[in-house]
Amino acid sequence: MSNVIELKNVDKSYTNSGFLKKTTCAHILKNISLQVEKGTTLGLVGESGSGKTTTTRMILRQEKPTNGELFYEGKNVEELTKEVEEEYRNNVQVVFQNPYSSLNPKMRVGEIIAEPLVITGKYNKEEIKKRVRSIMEKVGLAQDYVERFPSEFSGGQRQRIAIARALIQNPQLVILDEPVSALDVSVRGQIMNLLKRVQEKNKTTYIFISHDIATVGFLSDTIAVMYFGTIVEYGKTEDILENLRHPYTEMLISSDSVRNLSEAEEESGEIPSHYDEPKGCPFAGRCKYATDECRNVTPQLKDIGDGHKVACHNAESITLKSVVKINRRKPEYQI
Amino acid sequence: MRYLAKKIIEALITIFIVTIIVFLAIHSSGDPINSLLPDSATEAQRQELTEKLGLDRPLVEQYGRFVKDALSGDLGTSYTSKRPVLEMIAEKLPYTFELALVAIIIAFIVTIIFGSLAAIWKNTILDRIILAIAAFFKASPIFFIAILAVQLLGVKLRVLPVAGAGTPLHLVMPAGLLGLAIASDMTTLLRSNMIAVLESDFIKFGRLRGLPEYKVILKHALRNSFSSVLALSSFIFASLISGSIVVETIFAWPGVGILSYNSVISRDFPVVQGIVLILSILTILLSFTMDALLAMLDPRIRKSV
Amino acid sequence: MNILEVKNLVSQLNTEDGVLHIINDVSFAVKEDECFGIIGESGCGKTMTSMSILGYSDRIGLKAVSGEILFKGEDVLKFSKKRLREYNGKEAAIILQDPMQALDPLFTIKDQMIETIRRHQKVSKKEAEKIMIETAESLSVAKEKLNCYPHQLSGGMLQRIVGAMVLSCRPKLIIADEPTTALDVTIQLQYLKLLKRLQKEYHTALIFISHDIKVISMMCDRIAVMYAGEIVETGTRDDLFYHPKHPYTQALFKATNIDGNIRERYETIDGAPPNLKEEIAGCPFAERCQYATDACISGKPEVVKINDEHTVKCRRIADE
Amino acid sequence: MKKLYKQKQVNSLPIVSLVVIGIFVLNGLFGSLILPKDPTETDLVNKLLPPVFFGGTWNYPLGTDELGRDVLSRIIAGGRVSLIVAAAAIVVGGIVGTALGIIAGYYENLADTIITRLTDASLAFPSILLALLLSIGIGPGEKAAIIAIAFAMWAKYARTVRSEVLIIKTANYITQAKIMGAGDLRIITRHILPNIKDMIIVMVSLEVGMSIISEASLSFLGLSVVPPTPSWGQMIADGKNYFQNGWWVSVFPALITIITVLSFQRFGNWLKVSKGGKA
Repeated sequence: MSNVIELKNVDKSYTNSGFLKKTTCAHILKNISLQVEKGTTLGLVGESGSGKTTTTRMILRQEKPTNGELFYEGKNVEELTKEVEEEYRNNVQVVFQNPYSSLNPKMRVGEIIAEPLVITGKYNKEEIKKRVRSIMEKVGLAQDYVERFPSEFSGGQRQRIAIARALIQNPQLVILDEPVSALDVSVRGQIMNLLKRVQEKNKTTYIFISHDIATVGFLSDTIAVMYFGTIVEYGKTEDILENLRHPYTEMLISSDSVRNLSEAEEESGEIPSHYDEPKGCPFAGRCKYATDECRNVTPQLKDIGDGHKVACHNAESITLKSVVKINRRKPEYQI
Repeated sequence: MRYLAKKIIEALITIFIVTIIVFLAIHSSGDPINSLLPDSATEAQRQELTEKLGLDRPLVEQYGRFVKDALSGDLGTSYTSKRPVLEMIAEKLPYTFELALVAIIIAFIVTIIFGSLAAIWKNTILDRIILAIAAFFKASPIFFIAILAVQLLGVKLRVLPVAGAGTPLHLVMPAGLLGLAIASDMTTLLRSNMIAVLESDFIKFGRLRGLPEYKVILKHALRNSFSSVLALSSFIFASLISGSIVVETIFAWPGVGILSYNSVISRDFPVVQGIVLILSILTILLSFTMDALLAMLDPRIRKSV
Repeated sequence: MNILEVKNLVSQLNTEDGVLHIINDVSFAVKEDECFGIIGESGCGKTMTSMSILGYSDRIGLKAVSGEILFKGEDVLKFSKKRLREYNGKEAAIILQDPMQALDPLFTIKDQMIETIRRHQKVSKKEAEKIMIETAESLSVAKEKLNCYPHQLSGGMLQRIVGAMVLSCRPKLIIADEPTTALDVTIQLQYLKLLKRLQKEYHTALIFISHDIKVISMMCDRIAVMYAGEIVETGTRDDLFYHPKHPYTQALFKATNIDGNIRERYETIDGAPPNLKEEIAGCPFAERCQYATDACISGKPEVVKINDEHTVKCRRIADE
Repeated sequence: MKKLYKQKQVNSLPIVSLVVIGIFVLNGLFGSLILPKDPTETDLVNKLLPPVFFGGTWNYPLGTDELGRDVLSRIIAGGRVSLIVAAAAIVVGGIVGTALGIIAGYYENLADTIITRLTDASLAFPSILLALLLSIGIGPGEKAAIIAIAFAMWAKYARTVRSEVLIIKTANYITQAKIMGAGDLRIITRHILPNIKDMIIVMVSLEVGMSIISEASLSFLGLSVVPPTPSWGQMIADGKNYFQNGWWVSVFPALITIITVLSFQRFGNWLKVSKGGKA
């Protein structure tokens, strides 16, 4: 049971030293601990300001944690040797949300997909051509697209090109940062099925990030729900979706599933600002089960049964309603 | 407020760099002495002048002295007229200032009117005419237009005085021409900015709220597009200063420009050095005021830095 | 009584690379204080239809070839410029998708709201301020927020302010063009409930446009499904929710995984929407439809009435 | 106000401008070979002869100036200095300016602040002012003019390129390249340069016009080419006091300057429209 990636008590805060006004310090990530097993998918669910993007930038080594460590296959990322560093770079790829800005408009599709191989410099021209053709075929792109420019493709096809680029080196871990949020509903399914098929075939590990819990549930084996820079609930997908324990997870799920509006609350509040952080639990302001304890003491993530962790004082006492069922066996949708 | 403080510091650093450029440019020929004295000067005269001007001491020390003097207002004395440089410049500066100010006002008025007209009636004949005129003004050297204007208005029609200062009439041609020259750049800039602004969502929402067209254009579209023109104004003010030197020479406008022209001919290098210093500082101050104006217009900038 | 009737509207958009057939024979009606939904994927012409209803089509180069848009009996397409200015904001208004872009960044919220109120109601500044604060309160927008600039507020708050701005002039018809797409999911629900309550309270008709079937099913009493510039099915929410007839509507429900349950595989609709350069002879969904026959491809299907509210434009249903 | 829909602007190749640019370049390079007369040889006898269609002779098609020198050959010779200045402006301004702009925009650290301050300083320093100084320092002449113009030019390129790079840097495909381990050099050459190439070409064509005008202004003030060798600006300046009975001395060089600059600008705008579309 080897973890491809592991984060231990990672914090991240930005301090902008005020020239005239006082220095302000924004704690974007607070005590994040996460791990992803080989061949599985970790779902990261959260809205704007939850810190999910910063976490991915950290795993992609674009940001340094303020404290806490990041491990790649058990080894601390800071002490990696040169070769392992190289291996890390080839083994961790990313697919971004916006299909229109993740492809260089002035490069041909063939060059874009081949770029990871070209950068390593270990492959000759023939080898690259062959691998590009095979990966394009695997993601459902016609061969004659190689010479075309990205501007000639629809959102869905562009995302396939980005996926082909990410998979061409058969990486161990692919981070999917909201890959389908910008796509139309009909195209969204095609990309999700493609990602699932790829994982089943070459055991690629995914970190799937989205604000939409249903799409995350489709691919993920374990889910971490993030709110305001902390993990509020973590567990297997079944635990999170079917017997959820944190009020924010309930709010996320209920916001997404269809029911008449009468049950929704008009006053479910807003995400606090990083510059005047509320005391105690960040969600207290919006939580209908909030008690005084919630408003003063910040709840820590504690295990409430075989890996299902929650950061909420009265996790056991409140009963939360789940509206989602998981029937992976039943593929057909009956109207 | 922080934004302005940051801008002040930036302006100071820029002025500091300008003093270095000025100093190096003057000393670029290694030995300014022979450019100051006629070739026939004897070795003794040459020696004496070198000591007096302290040109034999190491460059850095000369620069030190130059800055110290400049700060204390002593820009050296003019060779030809033996008067302190600062005094000569101070005498002439108000004229140049007046010329530049009127030119800017004219430029702003022309730009706002024609820039918006061209943007509103995009791709129509009116738009093409305005663009053609602007392109013509941009393409033709300012002094040629000045010569034409002098012939036409001054000599043939005798409508406007051709040289010197005094009555406001004297100001019309030089400031007008200078204003038009700057306006040509700014008009095309404002037009493209405004076209983009007119296609933005808040203009669409403004119109769909039923706001009258004149309010949508004058209040919302113009203010947004004008603030982006201000942001690029530093290019424009450089052309303002160089333009004013040319215009002053043609119209014999008793400003700093014509002084610099004459002192180049008479090889009076402290005066030139002083004028260049003051003019570039003037340019920096001008673009600084534009930044300040921009900060007033656009709240996002005020708070951001 | 119907406040709005769109009759056989056909419009074309002139762009750099030719003429696009954006709206092909669209007809629907909206009752007094009803919430009417228009669902469709990107490029199906739903936003263009809303622009035509608001008389803004001229500005974006959209020309109505035939058909009419009757707002309380008056054809909007024939409105004079003066009449349009009365109509916009006073009788029909719009809430745009991205609140961050919808307000002028250089002016305070208060400034822009007073501007709108005084445009349509001849009231003093004091009077206008009272209306502003009162409407803002009904959308739970705190008074001190009104003095801020748009860039200082969150998306959710801005969208409520836009709502208040629109409602302050008591329009008869509001078009909400994907108002919650740019908001966070948890804020989205709040805004929808607020909009629904106010729609009833202010007795305005609401046309809700979205690509997300879940959002539309929550909000709207009657829904029209749009595809490639044509309305393929209209009906009450329950008609469409429980027994959708048109193959595209069914595929859309399946693809959206409407009950949120996690399945083995996503249902997808193969192929892509047609490009709108040429006129489409038959049914636009023909190439992607599993039941398509030659008849579907050659001739336009005519509208079939299932019950007085539920109509479908599909040949297969017609033959049943 | 009936808004005309964006019909397809007829975007044909501006042949006239290309022809003019061609003549300008060829004349600058080989003009001196085909000079009808020696531009500096004075001939006081037929001083201020009008151009051929205004009573002049074919011997001096564009007439002569106040010293009897042939206007046509002086224009041809004058073209040389304008071409040199234009070329220098492109080479120095374009290449140096763009390089510094990219470094400032891409690295956004100390290098950026230094370069930005330098750009601000040199922007506050119109070419005329520098030429004034240089004329004292190294004396007036071509060298002083070229340095002055190039010095002002590089700042314009640097600032525009820097702001463009700052925008492109935020695009995902740059972050994607970094994640894939691409070195800074590769990112700049493969990702940033191709995306600002079009903008630079357009800017070069517009700035060439500007540099020709600046040179003309400098030579008008006597800060550029030393008198015997002809330059357009100098000719216009000389002609100004004989305008009454020798208008052609100023008008023809001015017309040539304007036509050349206009055709560069027209070519630049055409590039902008046709190139801009493809991105």
